Amino acid sequence: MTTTRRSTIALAIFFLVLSISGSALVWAEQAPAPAAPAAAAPAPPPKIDSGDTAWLLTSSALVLLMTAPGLALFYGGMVRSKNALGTIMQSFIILALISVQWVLWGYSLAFGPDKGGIVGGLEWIGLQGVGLQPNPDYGATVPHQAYMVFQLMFAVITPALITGAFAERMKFSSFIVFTLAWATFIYDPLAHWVWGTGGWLKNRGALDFAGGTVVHISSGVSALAAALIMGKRKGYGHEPLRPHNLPLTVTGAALLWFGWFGFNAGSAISAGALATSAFVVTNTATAAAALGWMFSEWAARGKPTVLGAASGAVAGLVAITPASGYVTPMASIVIGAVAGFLCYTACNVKTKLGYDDSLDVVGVHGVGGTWGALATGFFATKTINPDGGDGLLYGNPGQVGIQIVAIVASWVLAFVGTTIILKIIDAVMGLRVSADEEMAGLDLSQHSETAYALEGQATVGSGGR
Amino acid sequence: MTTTRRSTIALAIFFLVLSISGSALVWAEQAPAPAAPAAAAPAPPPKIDSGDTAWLLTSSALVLLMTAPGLALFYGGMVRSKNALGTIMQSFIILALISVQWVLWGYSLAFGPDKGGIVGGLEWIGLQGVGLQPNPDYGATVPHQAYMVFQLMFAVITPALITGAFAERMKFSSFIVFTLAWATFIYDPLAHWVWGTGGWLKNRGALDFAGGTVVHISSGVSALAAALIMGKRKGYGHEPLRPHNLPLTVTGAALLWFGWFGFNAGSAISAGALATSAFVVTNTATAAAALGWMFSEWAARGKPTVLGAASGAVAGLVAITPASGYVTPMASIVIGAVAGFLCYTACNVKTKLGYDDSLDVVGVHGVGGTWGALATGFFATKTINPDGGDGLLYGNPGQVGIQIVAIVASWVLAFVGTTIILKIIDAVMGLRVSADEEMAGLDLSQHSETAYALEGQATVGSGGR
Amino acid sequence: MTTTRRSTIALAIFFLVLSISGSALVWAEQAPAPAAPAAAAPAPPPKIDSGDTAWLLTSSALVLLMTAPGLALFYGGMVRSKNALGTIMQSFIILALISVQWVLWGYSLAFGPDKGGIVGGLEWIGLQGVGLQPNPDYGATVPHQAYMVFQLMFAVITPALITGAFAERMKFSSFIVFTLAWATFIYDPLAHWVWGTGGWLKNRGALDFAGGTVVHISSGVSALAAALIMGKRKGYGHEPLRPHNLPLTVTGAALLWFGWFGFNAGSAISAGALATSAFVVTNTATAAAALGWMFSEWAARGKPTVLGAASGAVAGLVAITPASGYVTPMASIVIGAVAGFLCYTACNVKTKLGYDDSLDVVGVHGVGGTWGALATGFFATKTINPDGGDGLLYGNPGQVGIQIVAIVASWVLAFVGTTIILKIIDAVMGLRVSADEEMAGLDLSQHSETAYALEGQATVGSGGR
Amino acid sequence: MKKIEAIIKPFKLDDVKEALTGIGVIGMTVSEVRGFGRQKGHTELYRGGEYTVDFLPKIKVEVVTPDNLVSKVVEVMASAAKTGNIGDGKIFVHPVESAVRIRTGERDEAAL
Amino acid sequence: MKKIEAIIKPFKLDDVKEALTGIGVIGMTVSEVRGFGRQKGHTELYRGGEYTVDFLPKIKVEVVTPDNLVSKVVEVMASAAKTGNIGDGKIFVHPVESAVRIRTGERDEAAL
Amino acid sequence: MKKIEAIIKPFKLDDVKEALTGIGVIGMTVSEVRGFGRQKGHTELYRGGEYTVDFLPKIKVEVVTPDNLVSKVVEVMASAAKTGNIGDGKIFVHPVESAVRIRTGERDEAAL
Ligand SMILES: Nc1ncnc2c1ncn2[C@@H]1O[C@H](COP(=O)(O)OP(=O)(O)O)[C@@H](O)[C@H]1O
Ligand SMILES: Nc1ncnc2c1ncn2[C@@H]1O[C@H](COP(=O)(O)OP(=O)(O)O)[C@@H](O)[C@H]1O
Ligand SMILES: Nc1ncnc2c1ncn2[C@@H]1O[C@H](COP(=O)(O)OP(=O)(O)O)[C@@H](O)[C@H]1O
Repeated sequence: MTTTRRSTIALAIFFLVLSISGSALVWAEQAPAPAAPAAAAPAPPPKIDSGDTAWLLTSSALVLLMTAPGLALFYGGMVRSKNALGTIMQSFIILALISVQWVLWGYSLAFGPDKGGIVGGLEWIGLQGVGLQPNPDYGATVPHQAYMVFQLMFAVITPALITGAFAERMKFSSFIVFTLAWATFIYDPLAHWVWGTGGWLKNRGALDFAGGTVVHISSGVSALAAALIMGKRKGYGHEPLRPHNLPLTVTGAALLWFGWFGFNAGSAISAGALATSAFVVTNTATAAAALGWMFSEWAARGKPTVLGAASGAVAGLVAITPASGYVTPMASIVIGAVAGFLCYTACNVKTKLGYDDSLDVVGVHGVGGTWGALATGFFATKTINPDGGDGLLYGNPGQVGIQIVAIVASWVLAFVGTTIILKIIDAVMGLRVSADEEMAGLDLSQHSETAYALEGQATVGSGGR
Repeated sequence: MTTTRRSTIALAIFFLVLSISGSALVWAEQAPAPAAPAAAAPAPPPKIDSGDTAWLLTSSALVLLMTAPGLALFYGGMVRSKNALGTIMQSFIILALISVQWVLWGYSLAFGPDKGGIVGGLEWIGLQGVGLQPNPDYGATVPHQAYMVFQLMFAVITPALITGAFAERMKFSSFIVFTLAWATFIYDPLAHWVWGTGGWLKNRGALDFAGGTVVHISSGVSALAAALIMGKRKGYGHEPLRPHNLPLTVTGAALLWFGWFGFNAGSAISAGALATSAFVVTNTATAAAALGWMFSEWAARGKPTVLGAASGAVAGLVAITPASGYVTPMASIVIGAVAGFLCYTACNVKTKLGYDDSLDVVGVHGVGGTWGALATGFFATKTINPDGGDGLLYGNPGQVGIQIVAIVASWVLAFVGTTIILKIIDAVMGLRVSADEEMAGLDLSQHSETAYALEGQATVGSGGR
Repeated sequence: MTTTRRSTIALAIFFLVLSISGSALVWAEQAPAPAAPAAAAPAPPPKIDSGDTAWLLTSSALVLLMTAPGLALFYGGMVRSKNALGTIMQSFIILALISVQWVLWGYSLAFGPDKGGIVGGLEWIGLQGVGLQPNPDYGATVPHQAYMVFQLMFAVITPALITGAFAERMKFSSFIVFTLAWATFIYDPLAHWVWGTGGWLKNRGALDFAGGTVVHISSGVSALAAALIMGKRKGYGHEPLRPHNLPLTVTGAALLWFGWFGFNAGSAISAGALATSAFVVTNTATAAAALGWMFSEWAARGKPTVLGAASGAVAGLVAITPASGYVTPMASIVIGAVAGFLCYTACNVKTKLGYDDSLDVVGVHGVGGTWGALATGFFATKTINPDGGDGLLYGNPGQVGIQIVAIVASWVLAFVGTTIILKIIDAVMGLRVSADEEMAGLDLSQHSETAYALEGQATVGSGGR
Repeated sequence: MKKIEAIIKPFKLDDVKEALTGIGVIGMTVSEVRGFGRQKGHTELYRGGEYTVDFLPKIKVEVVTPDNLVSKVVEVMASAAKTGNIGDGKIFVHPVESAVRIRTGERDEAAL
Repeated sequence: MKKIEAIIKPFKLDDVKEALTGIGVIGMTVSEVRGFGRQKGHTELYRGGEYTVDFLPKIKVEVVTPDNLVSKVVEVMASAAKTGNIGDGKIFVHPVESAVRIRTGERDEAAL
Repeated sequence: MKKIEAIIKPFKLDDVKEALTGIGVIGMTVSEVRGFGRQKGHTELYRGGEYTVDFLPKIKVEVVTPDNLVSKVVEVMASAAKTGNIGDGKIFVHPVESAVRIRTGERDEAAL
């Protein structure tokens, strides 16, 4: 069969990459053994702090939880039951794919030695030179690999966010290729621009504490490109394409809230005042945004929905992300409440514009991330973080300009890059499942599974092993 | 429409409060900018410890998880499917509401400068003066805001616990008003009595490590008042009002167990011997209580139920809470096993008394919390916590007396206060949904949503966007 | 009724044990009060580190989460809906049972003063002498009880893993007896052999960082014995015994991944370079294994399944466990990818061999654990962990031999021990539910409950309280 | 023999069952169905979207009875299921030609 | 009166409902069923196992109508439910002897 | 044509399906129902409460066949579904007036 053949080739390539890079590097690493004993006898200056490391590892685990099961459930509950597993799978397998991509080449591209402010070099491929001693550029009190694995989790969740835009209709094989290409050509460079030592946006002073541009604008804008290119789901506009299991969705939203403490407060790369401040404003903005969305909807349509409250919370988490290390709790209420209202409005506008961004990645991450990046330019204050900057409201209007540059740059890279990647994949192997497969659902057509067999198994199957 | 109009007003009020307090305070905070640089150059005495801070932030996140998704699922699985979302929503939106209430005025009322032992002053409103340096009264090695946000999570879960008493029949708008009033007039003062510097129960030496009185008695007793005032659900006593999704309930119980380590061991406000001891006794008591309930039910009815084991675990968590910083592991087995048996019995007695405390908040939190507060008076020992006290079994019968004072005071405040609040709301806007709405379920009537569309979506909907 | 009578006896025994040991020990502990004040005034040498303690407590909580809800959902979703609760209950109640068993006698048997390399003595029964100061043998910077409770979580999950082998057919009462016996006679001694000070395998230099032999080989091989002795489920081979709720299963797998960071990185018993390294290789191996399984299945059967990817992740977690403190990230890719392929193959081979290991405990834990223990002998390197050892690829072929000794010893103890225990229980009280009970499902027959009442409650019940 | 098929509101099932057992009916089969009729449905909200759900949950009760009991059963069902509000449902009577009790092989009225 | 019972593909329900209301049918009852027929099922994979699922999801639509409308209803249903592919389903016509509207007690055609 | 409707124990569906295909039946429709009858239900426990559940899960199998096959089908179903224990279920035979295959428009016996 075609599928089998193509997948076998995929497999072959995969294991080839693995064995080459893997075995080669095991030995490459073994070679500089003289360097490694340094791990046992650390040079005096950068000293690992157990509290900071504990918090960074905890945070890394929390961010992993955001993708799976957090996002997997948040999205999985919102699709129709015939696509439940396929949707969950996209988040889950991105976790696997990017975890390998990142240690092999992703981290090097994003954080490796700077090449012209645009991208990291390949010197750190296979984590060569990324050891267990602190790298003061990225965290003076934690092992370099701890920083690496924390950043890995960000690289994982970002493409996972995009999957909401093309839910219920993308071919699994094309999706895998897209994910690897997107991570390599869009995420890794953008992370370098903003966070990498020498990155051009970092050098300009753009403030993005935990990923407003790198994570949310990039995913939200890529989602827009994807929704436009992929086209609408069958039945869009006349069939009710409604969520099949909202308790899963709310569970996912709550896990996102929980995990986001790692995302934002973990971005302090230490466990002290800054992490605490980020923790507090994250919680406050999220709460205000949940209320903002809920009350907006209540006023506009007469009912406060549960999905609305959950979506509002996510919108607040998104918006506070870039600001979380720079603003006061009171500012975070404003950032959150506005985010709730704005993103609610954006989701309504979408319905009028007519593109099918199935799970509202544009309305939540694109709009919320842009608002957050901008709001950072308004509300940032050095009283919270002396290493940050002051915003418009603290007498520095220039920061808004810098933020706008960062926003525009991210929009352009994400939109153009995603469009190119998807067009190429479409030409080579196609993006969408066939009409019949879409009707049957991703679970059956892509994975030969069904999500639920809740009652009377006897009616649904037959035949043995 | 009435709903729309009323909600618009609600919204207006909400944003008014936000904008006034919000904007006002952003500037208020900006003003004492000279004070803030202190954050950058801390005074020598109180030094932030990264390990303690890491643990406190982790614990705060864990306690958030207890409310959502923990309690949301625990309760959400126990109601009928037509009320699943409405029930989950109550926990979720309390998290949003109280997160804002607490930073605006709640923390100040509870922990602000003491006014006569009864309540905290308004000096800390909008977190003015609650900064990133330690406040030695509440935690000498962690940022003051870290303590604040940890306590926030307690303020969130307490009213969420009450929702089990009036499940499946309360109007959502009335519920929101109730939550805000209850938090402000009952929770905040009670927290001050027991934990606030200068609180009268604290001054008397009442021992409540993590919230036996403040959290569990207050919620359990308020639940009793609420169940009596709200009346029974339609169909109570002849229709089977049985749980619709017990796997969710067990998941919720397990998440409560997990998160409760933050609740109890986090209450040490440091990561050392005391936190470890609290962690160990929490786990042991919970286990013993799960067994205690299960074996009691097995003996009494011939079958050990899964819901029974899960409920027993929660009963054990409740009972060990006040004692968790003061008792030995062996004592915790006794506290837990007795809790399992007592709370099982209480749930059976309820059926005979005939009030409809739908999800047994009285039987679990009221009875369990009271037992725990009392047991603390028996089993506390200074060998575990020199800052605590000795109980009856360690030669200090007086402690039991003090505990009884605290128990009675909490019972009275919670019962009388809740009754007054509910009566007023009932008079002003009504408490219960209409009979038709109750029949249709909260999901549809309050939120215009349904929880599940697990199969054949086509049969359940029609019409487009 | 027989059930009631038997259970009452069980209850009696349980409370007897509790009251004797419990009360006795409360006083026993009270007696050496002079020793306890030491807690307040610690001797200078071993100093508690707050960061290490924070990480160990966090890790303990994470490992608890692995069992419930992690494993409970992973397994619970894979059975038919009529057994969902019964399956979830097995994990949940093991958590309760072993939590009590461990503090009463389990920890003492496993880690207490060595008796001939075979087992720990009873000196630490009821945690006597296991205090809040560090025990340098097991962790020089954390309270001894923190180490104890971390190890408790391992003792909990190991028997829970076995339950997958006899899913859908074991009597609940017999299951409880089995669990207690298995923990006492197999787990506790084996943990002593490998990790206890003086244990004979530890003395020989067997490397098992976080439980390849103690946890995975022991559970996987016991599962094999159990599957053989219990026999096949009714309908095996002609009815479709397929998973009833795969979203639960994937959620469980993701929670396992999340919690496993505590399992492996927590096993460093400190928050620094070693924990970081363990964290990184755990994540990498898991990802590679998920891909390994998925691509193997895709190539072999033409479709990549979601259950396959989730199973692969678990296989990777299993395989990296023993190696996690000793190997490089590149080695972990190889270990993981091979584990995914091997365990996938093992699950297919099972179908041919014909025993009914219902949820593939042998194929995943037995095979994966054995591979991991072996791989440790290949890939271990002192550059990662100077306290570990070098493996074959680092010039020390002897390590492979030592690993094989440990593997064989674990296989023999687990297989022989489990067989004996099950045969005795079968003779005394029977192992399997009756044919009618199996048909009705464990939920109804063992617990008088049903998992779901998702729609039209009216149709499924009647009668009141 | 006839099959009497009633489409009723779900919360009325218990009353109907009791009314039927009250007149000696000892067997029935019920299932969950969705009804479309004069009773209007409800609206659901989902972010930007609004759906009208016009299929409402109903219960179908099927009872096969000897001819002589038909009118009694219909009457009893109708009164037990009645709330007087729109959407109470319908009762239909169908002919049945024969019946078998699987366990014993008994036929027709003896099979009921 | 007759009961017209159609077994259709699930995604065709909306079309069928609209076609029926288009010709003035104002009531119907639908339920989820599984069909076995010429249309072949699919395979599911589960670790070591492979299952053939040959019962496919279908929707049953039941409409009771006066005799004179039967052929119209059948025709309209058949054309609305048709895709031309295997598995489109069947329409069966059954006799109905009487009908009652529970709310009012109206009988037979007045009850529809 | 007749419609043969069997209410059976769920785990017997496979046997019944195989028996039917064995005698050349190539189509059938099944659904999940709940049955109330002589077979007694079970008790469920829920904290302070105890419920009796007396509707038990059953499967309804519907097969429309030409008249000449009816007795064969009934016989085969009855023997395949039999365990000999209470609750095995019933088989009812109903008249069917016409049938249509939606895909082709074929009528009556040709439609089956
Ligand atoms: N012609 C019909 N054929 C089959 N079922 C019908 C028909 N008309 C109504 N029903 C069923 O009866 C239910 C109640 O009908 P409806 O018109 O809403 O109210 P009422 O019973 O008060 O007239 C519908 O939901 C539907 O299930
Ligand atoms: N003899 C029958 N009795 C009852 N239902 C049938 C019968 N034959 C087919 N069906 C139903 O009709 C559906 C479609 O039939 P199938 O043979 O697959 O295709 P087609 O309708 O194109 O002939 C089946 O899934 C089944 O539900
Ligand atoms: N009069 C009836 N009308 C419709 N269905 C019936 C009737 N009597 C029994 N049934 C169905 O048949 C099933 C089995 O009947 P029951 O009396 O329990 O046992 P048995 O089939 O052995 O007589 C019931 O669960 C119910 O679904």
